[in-house]
Amino acid sequence: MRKIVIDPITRLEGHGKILIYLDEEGRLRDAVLQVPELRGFEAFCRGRRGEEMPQITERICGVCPEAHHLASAKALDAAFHAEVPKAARLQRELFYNAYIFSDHLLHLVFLGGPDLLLPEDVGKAERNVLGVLQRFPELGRQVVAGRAQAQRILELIGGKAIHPVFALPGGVAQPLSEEARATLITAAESLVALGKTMIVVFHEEILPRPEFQALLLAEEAWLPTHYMGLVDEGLAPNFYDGQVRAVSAQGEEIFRLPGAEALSRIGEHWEPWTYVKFPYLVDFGWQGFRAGPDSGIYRVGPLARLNVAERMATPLAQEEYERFLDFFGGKPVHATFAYHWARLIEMVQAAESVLRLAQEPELTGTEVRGKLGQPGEGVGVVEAARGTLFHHYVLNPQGLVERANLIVATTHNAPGIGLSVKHMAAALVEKGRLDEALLNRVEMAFRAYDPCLACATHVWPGRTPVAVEIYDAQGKLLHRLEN
Amino acid sequence: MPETRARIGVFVCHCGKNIAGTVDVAKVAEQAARIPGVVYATHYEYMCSDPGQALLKRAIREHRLTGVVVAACSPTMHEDTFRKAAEEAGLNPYLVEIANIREQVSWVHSGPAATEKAVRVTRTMVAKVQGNRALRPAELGVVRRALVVGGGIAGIQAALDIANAGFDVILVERSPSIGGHMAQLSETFPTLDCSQCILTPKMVEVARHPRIRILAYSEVEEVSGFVGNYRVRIRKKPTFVDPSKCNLCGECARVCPVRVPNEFDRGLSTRTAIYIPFPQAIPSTYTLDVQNCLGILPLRCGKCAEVCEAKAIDFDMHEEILEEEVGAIVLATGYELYPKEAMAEYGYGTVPDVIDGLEFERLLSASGPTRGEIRRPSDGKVPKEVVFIQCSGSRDPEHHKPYCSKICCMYTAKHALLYRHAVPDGQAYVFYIDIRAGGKDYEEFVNRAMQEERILYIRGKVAKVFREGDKVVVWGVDTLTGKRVEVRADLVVLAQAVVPSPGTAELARKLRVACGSEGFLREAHPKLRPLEALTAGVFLAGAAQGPKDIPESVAQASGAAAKVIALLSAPKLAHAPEVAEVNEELCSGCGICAPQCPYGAISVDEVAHVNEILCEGCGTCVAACPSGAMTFRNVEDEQVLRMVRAALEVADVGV
Amino acid sequence: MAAELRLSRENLNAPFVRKVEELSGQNVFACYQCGKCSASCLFAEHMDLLPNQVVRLVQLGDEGVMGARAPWVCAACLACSVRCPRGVDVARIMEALRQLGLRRGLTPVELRLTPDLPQIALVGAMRKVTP
Amino acid sequence: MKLKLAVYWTGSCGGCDVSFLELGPGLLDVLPQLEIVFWPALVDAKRGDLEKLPSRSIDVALVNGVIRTAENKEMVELLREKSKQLGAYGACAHLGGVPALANHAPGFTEVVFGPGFRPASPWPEAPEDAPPALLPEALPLDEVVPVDFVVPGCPPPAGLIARFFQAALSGEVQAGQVFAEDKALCEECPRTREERRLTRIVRPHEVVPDPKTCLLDQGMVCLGPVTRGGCQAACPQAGMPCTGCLGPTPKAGDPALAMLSALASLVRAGEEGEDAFPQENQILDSLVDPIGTLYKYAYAKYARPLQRLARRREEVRA
Amino acid sequence: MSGFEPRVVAFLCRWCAAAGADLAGTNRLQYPPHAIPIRVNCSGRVEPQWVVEALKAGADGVLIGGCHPGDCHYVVGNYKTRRRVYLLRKVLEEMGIEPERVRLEWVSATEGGRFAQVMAEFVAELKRLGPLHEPGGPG
Amino acid sequence: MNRLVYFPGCALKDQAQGYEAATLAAVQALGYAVQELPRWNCCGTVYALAQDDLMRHVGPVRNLIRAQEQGATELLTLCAMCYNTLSRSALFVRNPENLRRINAFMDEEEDYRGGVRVLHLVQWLAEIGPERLARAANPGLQGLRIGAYYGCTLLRPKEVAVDHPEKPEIMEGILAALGAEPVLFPERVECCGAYLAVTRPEAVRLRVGSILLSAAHHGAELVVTACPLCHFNLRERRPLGAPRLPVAYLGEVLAWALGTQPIPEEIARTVGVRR
Repeated sequence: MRKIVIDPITRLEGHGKILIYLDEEGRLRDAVLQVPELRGFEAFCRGRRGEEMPQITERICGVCPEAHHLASAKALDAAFHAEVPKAARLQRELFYNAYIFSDHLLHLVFLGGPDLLLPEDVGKAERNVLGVLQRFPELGRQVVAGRAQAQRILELIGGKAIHPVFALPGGVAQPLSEEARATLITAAESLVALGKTMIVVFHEEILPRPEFQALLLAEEAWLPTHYMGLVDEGLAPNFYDGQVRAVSAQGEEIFRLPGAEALSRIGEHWEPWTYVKFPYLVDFGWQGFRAGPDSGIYRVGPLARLNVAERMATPLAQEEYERFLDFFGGKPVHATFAYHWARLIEMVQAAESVLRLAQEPELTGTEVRGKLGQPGEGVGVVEAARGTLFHHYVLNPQGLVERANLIVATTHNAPGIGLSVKHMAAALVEKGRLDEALLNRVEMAFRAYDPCLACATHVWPGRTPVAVEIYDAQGKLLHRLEN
Repeated sequence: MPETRARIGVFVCHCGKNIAGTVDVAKVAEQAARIPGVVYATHYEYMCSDPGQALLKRAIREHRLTGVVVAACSPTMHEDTFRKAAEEAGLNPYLVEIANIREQVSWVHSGPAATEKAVRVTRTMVAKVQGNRALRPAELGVVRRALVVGGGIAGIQAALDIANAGFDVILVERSPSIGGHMAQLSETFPTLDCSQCILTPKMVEVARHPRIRILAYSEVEEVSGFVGNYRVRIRKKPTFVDPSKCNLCGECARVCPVRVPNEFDRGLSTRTAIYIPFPQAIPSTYTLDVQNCLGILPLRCGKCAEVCEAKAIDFDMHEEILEEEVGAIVLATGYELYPKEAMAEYGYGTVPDVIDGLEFERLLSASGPTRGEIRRPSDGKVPKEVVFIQCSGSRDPEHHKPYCSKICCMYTAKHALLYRHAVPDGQAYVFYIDIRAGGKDYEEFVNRAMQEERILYIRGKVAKVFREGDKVVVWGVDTLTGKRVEVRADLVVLAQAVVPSPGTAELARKLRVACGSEGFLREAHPKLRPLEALTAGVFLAGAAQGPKDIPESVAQASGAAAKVIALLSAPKLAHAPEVAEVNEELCSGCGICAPQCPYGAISVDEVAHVNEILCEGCGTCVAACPSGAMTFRNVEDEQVLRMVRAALEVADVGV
Repeated sequence: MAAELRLSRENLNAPFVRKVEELSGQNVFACYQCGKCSASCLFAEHMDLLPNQVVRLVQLGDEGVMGARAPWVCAACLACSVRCPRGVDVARIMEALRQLGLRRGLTPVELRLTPDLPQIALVGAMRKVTP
Repeated sequence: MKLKLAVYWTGSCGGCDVSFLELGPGLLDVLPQLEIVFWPALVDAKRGDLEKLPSRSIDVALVNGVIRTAENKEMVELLREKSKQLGAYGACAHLGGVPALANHAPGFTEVVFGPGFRPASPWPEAPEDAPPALLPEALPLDEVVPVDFVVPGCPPPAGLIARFFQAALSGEVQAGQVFAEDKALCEECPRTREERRLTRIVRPHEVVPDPKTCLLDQGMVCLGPVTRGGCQAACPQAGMPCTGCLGPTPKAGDPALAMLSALASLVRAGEEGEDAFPQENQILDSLVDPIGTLYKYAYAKYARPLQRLARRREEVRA
Repeated sequence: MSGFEPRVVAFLCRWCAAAGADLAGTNRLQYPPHAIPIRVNCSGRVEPQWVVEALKAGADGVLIGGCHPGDCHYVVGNYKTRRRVYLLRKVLEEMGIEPERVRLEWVSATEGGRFAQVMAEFVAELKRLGPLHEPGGPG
Repeated sequence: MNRLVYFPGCALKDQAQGYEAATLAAVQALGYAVQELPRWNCCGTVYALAQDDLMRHVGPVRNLIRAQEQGATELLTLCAMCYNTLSRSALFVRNPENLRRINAFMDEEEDYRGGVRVLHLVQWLAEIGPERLARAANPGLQGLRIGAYYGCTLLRPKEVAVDHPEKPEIMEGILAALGAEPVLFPERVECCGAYLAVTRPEAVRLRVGSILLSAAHHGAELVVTACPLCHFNLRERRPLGAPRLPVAYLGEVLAWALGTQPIPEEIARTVGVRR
């Protein structure tokens, strides 16, 4: 047997590694994505105070703590039978859109940016944030400034930008002042401006590039799965709230349900060789690692959201969405690299939403806590930047956590990422070509998901360094490639 | 690090056979000698003897010891002895510690275990001494003047006693005259002396005393400083009458057009806006009550000034703030009666012929509104059936005050008896739960009221009092017969609970003196320090501390005065240096420490400060301090942790 | 002398006392026998024992109080309970005695039914004095 | 001479790495002065490159994350060997952090996966491909290798990161230095403190706090008094109690026990005395989950020794 | 657990418990020698950290002796101690350490007999609980 | 229009129908829509005082659940006894342990979550405020001297009292706002004998006589009550020779004052003679 290990560097920090097994004839036997780390939040959340969950679970992921913070708060709203007052809801939603903006921006420029903005032949020493900043100094300046504005919004409402503290069952910690609103509006305006800039950059610098178009249409990066995401009443994507809609690989609605009920439609499969679990739609059951209309495997995240939605919620985003659909000729779009474009569209919607919410008169309302009932069970769901995020708690009468289950965005995508990797690997093996460019494609394939193997992996910021080692059956190193 | 340079000496005492009979003292010394930092260890038959002390001194000098542990008897026995000896040899006494291997080892254990424990105990104390610092006691001078707050009988007595011992006294009284409630009373139990007759001479004595300065119509505004050195700000309200000119002719009052309820008569009569509270008032002068006067601003009336021949009335008089320094303070702010308006079931104070005990005193008093005739407020009739209700508002944790007001049993008996004297054909009823007559001649007095005056005592509480025509109906019960009773009375007298006088809580706060939950000033210790407040240099007298009758108030006042005299007589105040201390580099001023201190020794601004003189060294604040900024001299955390480790060390203890 | 009431540790700690305390949720020893409950009770004249005496007998552990009429006369008007200076809910003690009686099969009260009695009176009475 | 810097993450959430971005434009000033020899998030140096470096050739290494797996341990040992100075960056490396609460949840793989989960290789032929073994306990960095300095916080606030770079770039990082204030958070907190007493302990969701008054005075368990300043009291300013991410002040010792003592000292149910005991107990009992509340970040560093004793007790009993 | 001799640290308030211990000595009342006394001015000075440090450093149990309620030389120090110990024991229990290993006792200066008895009871209780540490360690 | 969910209870569907009709009309005239609680059951009439008598709480709590189902946070009662039993049970289940135990007794009902406030007509009237009542009072009560008789269940125990148990003034405030001259009389808070009407009618007669005497003595022309049992006793169990004072429900005088109902002939006669 031969084995290819794609291990982000030293296999300890990658928190996600890819193992490819070949038979003696060099045919692909299997390829898996392994998450070699476990922190076990579900276990030690037990016995903790319910209201602490937004602050504890956000430590699952420092890249998207905002998502955990609010998924958790929403689960608590439900567990305490609380109605969130308008002012608190607006605070949360505004905060949340600012987060989506900031996170997507981060990926587009700092993470995916080097792949998208730099020529393919650029040296690996330059293929990073610094490279992008050097080539596009003005864009870099705008992005740094824009992100600072978004962080300012997060800090103003959340208390802290990374690991915010403001959400509580039934509402938020305290009311916002009118002075705060003024700051928010100014910041929001600059987010919208940056969104527009990014659209221009995308259409002028990225999309016209043939190699990018080839990627978008590459067969091995075309994965027909089901999709899941939150939509509002008008079937536009909503990051903070709404119903969970699942759409099949053929584009038909599988279900549209409130979070708690949707959760019951998701099963979890585990394998002993990884610390991440594999969710699937129970309507189809776990059919193993394969895509297609009969499989239970589905994907979440920007592309999935655009596939489950029928329109965007804001005008600029809608314009770009239409261009996107034109390009692919309709839905569902299965191109894994379309995640990048989808991310751009969402980022614009988020910016526009922040501005709209900042102008809502009730944002500064002083009633920020709903009445709490007896604690019980609750499910909270939001769309994290990387996809649907479920928090599910059972609280005891004292309001302590009895049970917690979390399905994080990248977990939903774990089977999909595994498959993308497998397809890429198959292509790699078939072509028998083990050069650096091809290797980078493997990497780009899973980077498109912006995988924050949240509870486990960390691939931010920038590229995930990959080494490929090919051994023979005796374990002798045959070939080693690094990007 | 002190311990690296430490040169500790260990002295193990045999105490004859007391220790050596059980503990292998040689072994203890031998083990001690092995402890790093111990440069000298020995054992001796009687360390406390002269030769023993000489041995200690010699060793300190010869071995240049920086710390000493004497393993001997309880520190309560000879800690002082050895510390003094060390001091004579030039070693700071606070570098000497005792390891108690007698009371807590040799006398209570036996066999090798005793020696092992002795070794551990000694080792533990060596660990402590290694962390000790040289300390010096703090010293401070004393301002030889006292402040007495409250001019009732307790305050008067305390002021006189202190002044007679040769110290200056400032006596502050809130109302225009001293005398307090005692001046309002008719006769006093159990002797039936005329209250004013025994009080007036004392008031005059105060007025004439060269060492007493009376500040009437004044209140304590602010107190700062600490024992021996208090600074007091006193607000003196203007009386608009110059006492040195006023000759008490009374013309001013005669022309004054204003009539307001007379406080001294508890509203049963009226007074003018310029008035003298009662004829014997001290200071002996009229006071113009600016709240009710028509004429001060704008000048509309001014009739009194016109008729005053002595030109004593001065409308330009202003409030004064006096600043005084005193060494000690006596609080004698007295009591008030619980308002009858709080007694829902007894008519909420709305029935005019339901009155309280002090009102009845005024009715009984020869100088009162009725000249001593008993006439009820509503219509001036002489009441023929009078009901006295004891425990009105007292002993009622559910609705009113949980405690016994202590004086009501006696004054009710007195009231009933005096009523019978005044209205021989009247009937008095007393509703009671228990009779508490524990005082000299008290029981006899109550018996006299029952037996000779045929006052009917009914054991049972009254449920409800209400007005029915010109009668006051009382629903009660006689629990002894098991029958409900109804009395249609002419007058009802409520023995209202005794409560602290208004303003007591505020004054207590200014002085950082604790109040109990019922608002009475709290003594430092209920049994052993009943005369002192927890704040050093503040003493308590009279009913401000709890319900008290006259003899008890006077006794406590004299006791407090004696404490003050002792304090003011000391040449210097010395204070043990083993107290709490703030590391200002670490203190964030969170203020958690301050309320821990029962002595008010901690103040907090940017950081906390410990007043070394006030701190008694309990260390509660240190344990409460979350950041570790508060420390305790010679009981630092690091020291204790080293002691703990020394106590538990597994290493062979050699037995 | 043959005493009417023999006091002993056993009596004072009798299950009866504990049962009354449990059922009523009251500590009968909080009562200091001031009689305010009795003074408040407008039905005391129809009772054989005053309310405070009922409490006293419970304090003494005298199970004979079970034979008393007083608890059955009590109208549960709660005047005693709101006025008690010690916060003892005397009405609950009365209820406890009624309950104990009813559970032992005592029904010492005769219902005097007349046609004009409204439902509210009937249900109220039956809930208090019938099992 | 540029500063040779290494940054490495172990069991962490990634927030620490993101936190460098909070420097904003300041980051662009700092970056040119650095020679990043190893920083998986930023540059492509690999373990192999690191192994090839001479001993003590890295000027400063920063580690964030809790030490959770055997791999984590190997890796920080390697870094220690290659670095002149090694610092714990963030609460996880400093104190164990939130993920170290797992020490208080024995058998947690069962909770996550259900019974019967044992890590294994996807192909029996390659047993080495099993996920790395978990250490029996999640550990703070200084339990594994000597630590020279600490940049605390969850994640470290921008001001403290800036302060660290200032010191590092001028070569002035002191041994044992903690890049935060020695004084507690209360120093920076704008809330006002009245007479301190706790007549009740409330949880943040139970009350809407008064915007001006100290949260502790309002009954919330705010760890401000025991926690280092340096964040400008961000959480209390946002109406939420401090949960202690910057770690204890220099002399506080075990911050949970220090705060426990302070809280218990402040509890009052009316007059001090025996009568108040039941009510006091009730107030104290309303401090639910004291472990999670007081040891949120510091469990691994302070509570673990006792926990270990307890676990051994359980084994003995079993 | 035969042969197990528990190690104990006793923090004794100087005015009550330590004086009570002295009285036990004066009256020659024998009690088990396992506890090493550490005298403090007030039980209110005892910090929960000391107790935990003692347990970590090898103690099988810790005793805190203070004045009876109402008798504290410093008026209220013992009440603070009581509350601290109450909470501390809760925390210990949550960690799986028997809270009985930390005992708070009120012993007055006149209660020599009571002091001896408390010591005997506590040592017996600790013997029943068994050692907190493995033989030999830590120390 | 503001909605009120209202619990009638047995008496209002029986001997106190007049009270219900008058009150509902008047409340509507004040601008509130009244909705009768669907599927209500008996309140229990008298509150169970025994600690172990959990079953007696099930009925009242079930009514609270019905209110909860309606999304109501307040439940209005007219009968003082219903008010007493319901609000005391509501208080009882404020203790989470009690709540858990009572919820365990329910079968098809959803769990009670707490949070329904039981309030009595007098509280409601006091809360909408005297100004509003005074504005709506046409023709008003024209100085009628009314003694408000509270009885027990509105005032005791103090945890559910609508006002101070010894010196209530809430009804007087309402009556004054409606244009009456309230008369305070000592026995207005003392028990009428309640259900002793069934077991000891003679005790009730003595009490009723005493109460009416007390009211008359202090100058009342009319006694007003909010309790159907008091109303029954005061009217139907008078001893011979008792003052001939008319007795009416609070809701009735409210209706007279607002003009939604005329003063009944007999009462008009009695009080009108002297006017």
